[in-house]
Amino acid sequence: MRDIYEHSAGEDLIIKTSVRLLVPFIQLFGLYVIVHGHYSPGGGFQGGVILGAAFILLALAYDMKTSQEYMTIRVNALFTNLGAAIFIGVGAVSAIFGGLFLDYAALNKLIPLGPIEWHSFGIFLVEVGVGFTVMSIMVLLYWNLSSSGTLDEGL
Amino acid sequence: MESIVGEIVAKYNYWIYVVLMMIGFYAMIGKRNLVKKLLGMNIFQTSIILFFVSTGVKKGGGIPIVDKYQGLAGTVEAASTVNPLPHVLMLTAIVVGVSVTGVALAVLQRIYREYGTLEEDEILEKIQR
Amino acid sequence: MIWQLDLMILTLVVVCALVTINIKDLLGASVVFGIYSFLMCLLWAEMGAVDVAFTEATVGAGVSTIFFISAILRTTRRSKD
Amino acid sequence: MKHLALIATLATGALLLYGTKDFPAWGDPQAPASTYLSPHYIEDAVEETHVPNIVTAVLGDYRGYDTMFETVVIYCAGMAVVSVLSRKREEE
Repeated sequence: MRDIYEHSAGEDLIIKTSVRLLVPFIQLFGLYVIVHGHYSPGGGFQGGVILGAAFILLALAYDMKTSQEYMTIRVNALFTNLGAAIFIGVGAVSAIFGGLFLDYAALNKLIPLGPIEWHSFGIFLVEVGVGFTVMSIMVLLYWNLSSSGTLDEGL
Repeated sequence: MESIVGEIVAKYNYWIYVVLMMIGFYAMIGKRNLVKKLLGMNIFQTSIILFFVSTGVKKGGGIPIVDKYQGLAGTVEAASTVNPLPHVLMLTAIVVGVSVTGVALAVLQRIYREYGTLEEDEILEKIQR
Repeated sequence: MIWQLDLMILTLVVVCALVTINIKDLLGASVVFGIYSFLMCLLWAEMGAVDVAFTEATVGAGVSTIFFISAILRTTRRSKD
Repeated sequence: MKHLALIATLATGALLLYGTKDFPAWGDPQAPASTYLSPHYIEDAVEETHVPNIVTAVLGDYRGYDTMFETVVIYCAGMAVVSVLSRKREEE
């Protein structure tokens, strides 16, 4: 298993170099898709999946250890919980400040920007939360499926 | 004759969605391999999503991203923009579908670790024994 | 919404679905399913659903195919039907 | 088994093909799906949220519960995969 793996993948200089050059641009594009979702097609799901695909590409071209150097399992779990907590936290805070659950206009009492601007900004916060959760869950699914649960040695 | 041609032009894509759904449904119950069943489930799901998205189409309608100043002035016409509501619902359905696929593939790997095969009849034989 | 393009892509979609469920090799079936997803993405972009098309291009044609291939390489490529 | 599956599939397909008789024509602007709620979204979403992309506005604001529980579903899928598949290296 081990030597087939070492000869079959990860040893090609062209693939390694091009992936190393490509990954920052893919991550930048993912962040652009999340942030620019108000004005163009895109949003939390799509940007999160693109951000996750950058790590999956790293794990395919190098090996799983390399991708876990850039995003450890602990950081992955942190991002998963952070995304869900951002989403539910925004809803809960807007409920605490006098509105309904997920009624962003109530956040105007916290920072006065104007209720309609808070609608726009609340959608942005929620999309960031969705993006974090989707990114880390996609990476986690790929790690588990490609190593069949051991998380230490991939395809 | 005229009405039959009009009926065909107006409905032909609904018939093709039904054909796609039949392909997926047959793969789900007729094929013995579990990965084939999963691919059939994905085809089924995509045909349903395709049907929902196609209910929002309007002839000559633009994409659901409007000009901001036109929208603030309130001069956007509903007839010139496609219906955005099915898009929202199906966006959710696609992302839920990929997580369902992930869980199903995890269960398949667990079945393979337990029985050493992915064919339904061989698994049933091993369970009988 | 151009009906010639629509009819052509719909025909290709049905052909890809038939090939997906009839091919014996599971890895080949997954790759044809990726093509199916991408054609579906074209169909949605042509119907004006740009967000759904973007999601399908990233999720269906990208990540879902990778999940299928990684799970198949971990188990078996063999299929009896 | 295969014949039974084929018969069931053909029966379902015939029923659905019969059902398409009552659908509105494809691309009809006066279809029931396009006249009830969506004109409100198209005409008023930008004024109420300042977001030009109507799909994002409906996804994040009008139907926030839908998106929230969808995130919870993805979270649960990740947890389910870990708990179904996880094992230590030495077990093989």
